[in-house]
Amino acid sequence: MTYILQRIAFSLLSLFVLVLISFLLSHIVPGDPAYVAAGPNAGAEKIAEIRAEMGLDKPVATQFFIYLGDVLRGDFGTSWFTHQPILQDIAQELPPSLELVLVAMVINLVVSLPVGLLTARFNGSRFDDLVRLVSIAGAGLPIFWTAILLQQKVAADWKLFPVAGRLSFEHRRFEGQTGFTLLDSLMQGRLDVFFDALAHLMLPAFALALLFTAVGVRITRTSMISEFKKDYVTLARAKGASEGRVMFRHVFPNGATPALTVFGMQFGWMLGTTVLVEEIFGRPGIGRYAVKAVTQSDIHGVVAVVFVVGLFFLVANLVVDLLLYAINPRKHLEG
Amino acid sequence: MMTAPAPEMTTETDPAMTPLLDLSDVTIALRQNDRKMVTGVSLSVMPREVFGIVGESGSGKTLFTRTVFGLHEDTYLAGGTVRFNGRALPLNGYRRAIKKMLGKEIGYIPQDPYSSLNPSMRVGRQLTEALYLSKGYPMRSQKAQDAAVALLAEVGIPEPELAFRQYPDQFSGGMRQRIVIAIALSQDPELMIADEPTTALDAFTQRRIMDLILERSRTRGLAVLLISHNLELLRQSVDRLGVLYGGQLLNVAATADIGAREIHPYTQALFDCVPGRDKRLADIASIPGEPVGAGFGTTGCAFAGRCAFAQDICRSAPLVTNTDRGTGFSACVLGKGARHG
Amino acid sequence: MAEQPVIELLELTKSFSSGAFVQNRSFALGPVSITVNSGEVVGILGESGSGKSTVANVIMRLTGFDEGSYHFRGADVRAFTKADSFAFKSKVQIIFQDPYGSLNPRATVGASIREALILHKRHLSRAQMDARVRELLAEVGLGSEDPGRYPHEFSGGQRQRIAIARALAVEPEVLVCDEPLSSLDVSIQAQVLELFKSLIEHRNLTMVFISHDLNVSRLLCDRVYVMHKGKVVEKGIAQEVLTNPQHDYTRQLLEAVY
Amino acid sequence: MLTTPRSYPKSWVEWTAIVIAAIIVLTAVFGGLLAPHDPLVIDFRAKLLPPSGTHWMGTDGAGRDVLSRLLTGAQLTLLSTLSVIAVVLVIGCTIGIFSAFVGGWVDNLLMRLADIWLGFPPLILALGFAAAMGASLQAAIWALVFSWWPTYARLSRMITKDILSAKYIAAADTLGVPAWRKVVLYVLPNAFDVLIIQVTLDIAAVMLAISGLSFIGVGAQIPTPEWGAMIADGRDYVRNGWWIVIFPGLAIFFTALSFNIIGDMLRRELDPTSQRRA
Repeated sequence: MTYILQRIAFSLLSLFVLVLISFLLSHIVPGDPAYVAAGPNAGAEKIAEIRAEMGLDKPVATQFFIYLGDVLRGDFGTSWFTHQPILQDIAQELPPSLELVLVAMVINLVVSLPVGLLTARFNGSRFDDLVRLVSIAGAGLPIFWTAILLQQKVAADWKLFPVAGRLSFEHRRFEGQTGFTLLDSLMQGRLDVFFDALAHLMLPAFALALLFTAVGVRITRTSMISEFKKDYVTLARAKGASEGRVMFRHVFPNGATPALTVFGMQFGWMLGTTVLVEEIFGRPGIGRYAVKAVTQSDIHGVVAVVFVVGLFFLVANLVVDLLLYAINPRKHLEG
Repeated sequence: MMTAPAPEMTTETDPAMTPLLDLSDVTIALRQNDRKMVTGVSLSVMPREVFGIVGESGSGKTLFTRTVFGLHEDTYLAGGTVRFNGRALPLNGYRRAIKKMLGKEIGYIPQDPYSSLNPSMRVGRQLTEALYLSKGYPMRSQKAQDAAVALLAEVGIPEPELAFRQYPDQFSGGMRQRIVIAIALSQDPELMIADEPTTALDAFTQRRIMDLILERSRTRGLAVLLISHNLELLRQSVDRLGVLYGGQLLNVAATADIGAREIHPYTQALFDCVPGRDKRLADIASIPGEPVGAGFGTTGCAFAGRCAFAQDICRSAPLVTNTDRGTGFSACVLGKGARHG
Repeated sequence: MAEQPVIELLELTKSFSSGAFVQNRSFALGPVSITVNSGEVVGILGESGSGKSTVANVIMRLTGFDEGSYHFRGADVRAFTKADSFAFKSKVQIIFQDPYGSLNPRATVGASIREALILHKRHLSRAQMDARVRELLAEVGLGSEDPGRYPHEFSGGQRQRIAIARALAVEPEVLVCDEPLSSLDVSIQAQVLELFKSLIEHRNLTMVFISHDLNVSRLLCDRVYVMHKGKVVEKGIAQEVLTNPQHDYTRQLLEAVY
Repeated sequence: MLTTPRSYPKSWVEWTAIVIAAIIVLTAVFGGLLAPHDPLVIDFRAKLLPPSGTHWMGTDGAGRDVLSRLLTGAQLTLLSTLSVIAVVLVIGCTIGIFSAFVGGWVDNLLMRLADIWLGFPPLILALGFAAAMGASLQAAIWALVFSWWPTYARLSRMITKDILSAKYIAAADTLGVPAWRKVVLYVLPNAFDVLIIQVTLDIAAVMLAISGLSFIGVGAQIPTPEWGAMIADGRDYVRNGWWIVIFPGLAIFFTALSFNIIGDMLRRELDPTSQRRA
């Protein structure tokens, strides 16, 4: 119980730091924050209005508390290029991004966990060397470059997947309640839309997953190797357990736990990395929104994305940690 | 403390009996570069015998044990014969053959009770798994559960029903080692290997766990192979003692002979180092120099460089071969400590 | 005895804040009273968790204590000035259990020993220091080539000798040995035991010997304190306490050990 | 427990990586001098030329020689990467070592802060920072410093704590070794191996981040021959000028790959405690 409370307290503290960082980014910028916040084409009136709104004439501490209040109410200001409340923009852009990240995460887990386990078991073998080289190579690929190449080769030339967008032209009017196309299409029984959406997701998800999978394999491998060295594996073998039983019943549950913490963190990092992928594949999402906001010099839009990604990061970690605690409460008491 | 009515200690087993475990001229090498780590070891463990193996760190005792019982991945049996109950195991595919016997004829107790139980698996399940693997009891069956609880009671775990449902980290080191012993016993082995079973424990627990191992094996009629670096512990616990040095088996001595008659110079020197109960400071005689590690490919006797009796012949002549079955032997070329001569 | 004890712990206690911040796995201590007279070898015996290592740390002033007092040669250590504290460090030295962790792996053996001289024997010239380093290494049985080598080039027993040489470099009055033999093999243990024997004979050392090994303590110590759960349960002449113990705990321990 | 440097035979992969890394470093030093053409001169008559004898890697949409831009860009890319790492190394280690030495609530607070900071995706944090500073390569560099310092603070604090809990530090304490001497003679030499491994691996990571930031437009601006910016620039021509995108991408990839392999190799050779602390 104390662990849960401590963990939640830590998340709240993190949230506070997150607000602080957002505040620093939007208020302590070089030059006149109001001028930056107003966007390039704003007149003097508009700037004055924003200055008052941001409370820039007041002391920094007061400004911070005004900002804190705004953020807690979900008020990130209005985007000067979409002319909508930024919160509303984000709410629209978030589901496609989350969808992308979830698919990428599935790819990551499906590859990392078994490959990590197997390379740990055959540590030092040819197979292990090969996987290590491939994962190092994967970690060296610039995501945006891979994305462009995949788009040009696999989609445009080989026509295996759609080149861009979220849905094909004929499904452009498809709408659902949740905004998650995969989910909505299933709920409405529209399998054609589901597979269309999935096809559009494959390449961007793959491009996004590559780097994270390369890291995921290595993390899993390291974690599993340290488990294989423990005496309980020797005891299990001495009991006459087959290698399969040793691997899946004994090593895997223990080795997956620390790896899962890393995967929890990767969730947030992936969401942040959508900025490199979504725009290339012409997918809506907070990544593309952030890039657009940057090019349009909409600082509040950018900061809002930073905040939301950070928030998801915190929540994902909290969920993973609490989940691990629920599975095995005792493990946390020692560390 | 557990003190069962002990049957009479047998220091000398009947040489006509078939040894339970019989190694002759066993050589162990590293998979990576074929370097020979342990050379020409011959020894036999008789049924119901408690056999000890002693060696300083680097002597190769852990490597030797783990390889012979198929628990070491980086080494292999490069030569010699291993017989279990008179049946020879093939040298090719040795590891596969011996692994089939693990959990059936052979039980194993690892060194560190803090890591030898799976932390995320309930104690009961680790026992029923062992029962399933050796006897085919379905893991969730009442039969397996009852047997597991009975075993926990047998090794002296208070409230065995409760322990059955708990996780390993809810137990102290001594209790965990009892659970490990219960797991090994559950499979009704004929030979139990205990690899430094009490090194991680304090003096009281050490004594209790050793008593438990000896008492249970005596009652159940098991042979025990006890690996340790603690000479006094071995002297008080085992019938015969094999002494490893630099990857060579230099001596097999009946513990009753220690201090009573001449034994191999290295074994004698080791016992002279131990600050035993009735010794004075002046009685302690150290061995000069540093121990030779296993795998350095020494010709002749590995101990020659530190031995007080060493002559030129010791550095070149091959060691005396062990041909005994259940008695003793000294590998000394000079005949020191040889039983007949 | 009229002579003033070198170390005198009186009704000393130390408690540890629970949980997360305990670093050395130490345990609550005391109240304990321990005296060490000049030229004596005093053993402090006990199982792990008995508090014997905490006593070592208190004596070394590596940790503080709560109640009671600690006098070194009659002076209250709590009243030490900075200069007193620094001088104290040249009078009391320690040898740890683990010979692998007690030497800086990135410094040559010579540099490790010279460190003591640089801090406490400032009047020596560099050449004199080098000569002293070689003398010290020779005293513990190491060669003249060895100052330039790194710790990993030595075996466990040799490292323990190096640690002893470093401790002796400041010419301490008291040498505290915290389980100096426990992680060594028997044959090496006997070698280091002989080294201790000769140090006790040739130098007028006062020694505090902390150990769980009753047999070694009986051989080496003049007097012993037996500790259990942070308290001293029995004390007396080593030979008597460890052959004919009066306290139940000591008796049981003596029966249990091999 | 102890660092015993051992020399392992290097595989051909590792030798290749070392050679490539050496070539890249040399290119970064002499890149501009080696360039056959001016990397910035626009020549619309020579635009989108495929690789040939005169333009080994072709020309881009404004007729600039891709090879020359790549060679000149090497310096820019590597220099900005190294400046990020140098600054983070100094700032991070100062905070980390300080934190470990002081201990107590200061240590707790600093490390909690680093933990939280470390968690945030560096790319998005840098994006926010760069957007606030105004897009430029310099802004991207500072942005990465801003988001990368906790890695080193955390790492150096962890190593320092490890070292401080070692018995040789206790032995130093019983001799009265002053704190500055402990840092210089005990902590830094023993931390060196782990830090150099991290630095090598981070060269790849930081370089990827810088080029990523440049790609989305908050780093180096387009005519600048920074590798990420070059890819961004080439995107519009990717259907009829693949070489503009391919070559800078390969340059990034091989640099990152070779430094990662070297880092991996160093880890194997220098860090015997890969599994430090359970």
